[in-house]
Amino acid sequence: MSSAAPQTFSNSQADKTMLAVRDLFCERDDRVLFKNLDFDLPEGQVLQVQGSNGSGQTTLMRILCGLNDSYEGSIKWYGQEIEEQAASFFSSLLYIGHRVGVSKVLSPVENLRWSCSLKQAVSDEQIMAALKEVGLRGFEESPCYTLSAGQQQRASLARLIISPASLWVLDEPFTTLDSKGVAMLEKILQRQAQTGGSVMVTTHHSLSIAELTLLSLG
Amino acid sequence: MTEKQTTTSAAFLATLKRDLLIAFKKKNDIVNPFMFFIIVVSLFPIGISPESDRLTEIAAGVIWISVLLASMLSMDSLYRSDFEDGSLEQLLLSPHPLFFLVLAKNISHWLVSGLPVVLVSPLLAYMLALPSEAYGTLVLSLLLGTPIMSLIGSIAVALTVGLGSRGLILAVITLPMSVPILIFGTLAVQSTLNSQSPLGYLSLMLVMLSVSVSLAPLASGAALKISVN
Amino acid sequence: MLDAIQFSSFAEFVDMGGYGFNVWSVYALFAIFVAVNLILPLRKKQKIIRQLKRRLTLDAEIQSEDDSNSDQAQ
Amino acid sequence: MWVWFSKLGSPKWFYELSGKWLPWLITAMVIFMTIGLVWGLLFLPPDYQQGFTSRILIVHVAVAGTSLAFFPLMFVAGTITLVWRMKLADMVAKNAAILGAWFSFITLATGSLWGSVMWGTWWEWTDSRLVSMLFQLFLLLGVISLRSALEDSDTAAKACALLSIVGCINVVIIKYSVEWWNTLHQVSSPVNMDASSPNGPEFWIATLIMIVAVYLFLSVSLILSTRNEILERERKSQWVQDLVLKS
Repeated sequence: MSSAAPQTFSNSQADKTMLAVRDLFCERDDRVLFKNLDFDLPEGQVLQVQGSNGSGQTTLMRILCGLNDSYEGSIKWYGQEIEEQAASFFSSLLYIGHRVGVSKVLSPVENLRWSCSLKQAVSDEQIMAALKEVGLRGFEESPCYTLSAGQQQRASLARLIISPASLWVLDEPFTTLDSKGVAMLEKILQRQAQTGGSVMVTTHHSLSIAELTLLSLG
Repeated sequence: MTEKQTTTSAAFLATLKRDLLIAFKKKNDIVNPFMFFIIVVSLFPIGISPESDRLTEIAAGVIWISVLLASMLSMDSLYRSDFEDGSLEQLLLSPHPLFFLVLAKNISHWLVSGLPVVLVSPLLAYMLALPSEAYGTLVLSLLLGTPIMSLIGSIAVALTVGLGSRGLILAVITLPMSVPILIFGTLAVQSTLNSQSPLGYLSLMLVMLSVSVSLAPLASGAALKISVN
Repeated sequence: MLDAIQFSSFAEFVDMGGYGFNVWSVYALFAIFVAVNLILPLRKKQKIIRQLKRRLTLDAEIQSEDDSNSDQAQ
Repeated sequence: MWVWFSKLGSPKWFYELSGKWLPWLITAMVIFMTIGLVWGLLFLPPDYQQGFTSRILIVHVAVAGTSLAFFPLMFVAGTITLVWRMKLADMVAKNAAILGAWFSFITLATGSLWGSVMWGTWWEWTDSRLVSMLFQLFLLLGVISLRSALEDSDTAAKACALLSIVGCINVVIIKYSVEWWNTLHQVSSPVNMDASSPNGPEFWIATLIMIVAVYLFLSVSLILSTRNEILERERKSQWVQDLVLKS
């Protein structure tokens, strides 16, 4: 069954629906965050989630990743419930949240060695190349507490370059980046969409990506 | 690009290595519980009596209770920084069974906080005038008992990882749960002192250890999912 | 039936064969325990209902004021 | 079966049904409690060994026996919360923890009042039942304080459910290990440790009546506080608002 989720993907499958969300309802502390939420995420698309503060963007992202299970409704991964194919779903998923998942005492290389190897085998050359691409050359071995917030964010984003995951869920990845970093990330997102992967991203930036669609909350 | 998924054992080893690396970089987390243990033990003779006869009687209990407190205090660092910097979310979203990843974290934590305490215990036993024939049993019982405490403590820490201040609530939850280990640990030492075989107690602790190794990481994993929710 | 009563005088009943303090403390404790755990929930229920009622009437007032305001606006 | 199960999980359904049961349960509780207490205080002959202190035991044994029900109850409620996400189970579990702490405390207090006569001391570490009850109280206090520390009610529900399950397993292990520990330390144990042996059948019938009475009291109190919890948590729903406006 799990073979339904391809590990490699091509443009010929670009019309296939990756995630199908139907009738999603979430309530937090007696407040309805969203209800009757429907959307599809096909392969090869960047879906930007927008909404005012407190409209539940982070909650939505966490629900999609399976970090939050207090919702009602259905979320299907290639037409099947996520629980039925958890291993395939989680190996195709890459999530970067508000807390970027970078340990401050470790260096970027050490961080990536661990967080990448939770999903796939990775070599030090790959890590070095990725860090160079996100502009952390020369900082590979310095502990992360010596880096700025933006640099830590970049270290975390280096995972996008290494990762073969077909679905990226990124919660506010642009916040601490400078304008160069924003352009870099846009390019990375575009490349993901063009190779048939897809991205869900929350941000208030207006992104210049061709494959972009918008989803508004609240 | 090689897009091969890692095996669970590789993820297990990577987690173990990473946690050990963090522990060696943040030396405080290793040294403080250890120092705490030594200081608490050395307070007892001052508070109770310097006479070696009376110390012999309480030595096993004092060491066991101090180990318990030290291990409880050290637990706090198990998931805290991972929770704060978001690494915990990455751990939970791994395609590998959470059981093994949590177990790896528990093992590395025990290696840096439990094992040193066990190794130094004969020295403290000597200072508390415990007869030397009981050293072996003491070390063995601690060797079996401290991992159980780490595993049980891990559940409680996982449940409270989202709380701001949790030092005391952790104690309230974990200390009552460690009663059985305390009982068997001290009984094992006591029976050696009465020149009986401690094997019965030690094998019981071994049973408890294997049960906790197979169940506690499951509970810890579930607790982490609840806390991160 | 009354013959089966174990005490011939009230004083004897209070004394409980010399264990009066312990026996009566236990019964007093038990009575307090039962009473507290029945009365507290009942009082709490009244409080909840009172608060909810006030909340609802307040909401209704606000609602009607809003309605009349919008009527005037039209 | 599943319809019945999900219906049972509905707070509204439980509120209505328990409203119908309550008068009967309260009546039964009053009857049993009156019989038990009057019999215990007036008619029970003094025990040949314990004298009138056996009157303490009627209450103590009933409360102690009932308080053993709390962790199994919370185990079941916790499993239901975690597996089926039933809100009602958590409402019961929340109040069961508090009531359970009360029961454990009263067990300890009545036990030591009995012990002060029989053993000449208010606290006796060699009585394994008292010791394991003490640790049951600690574990229940742990569950209560965990719930009060967690702000998000959904997280609190699941966390307490998990802790109750772990705690229930632990209570069993504690109970047996304390008993074992005791048998090895009974060199200086006081005379007549066993509360049950020297009493006649009348004592047991009176105790049985009291146990039924205390169980009824447990259910009445638990239902009352669960109903309050339902009103509070469902205060936004239409049926609660209708109910409040009607009263």
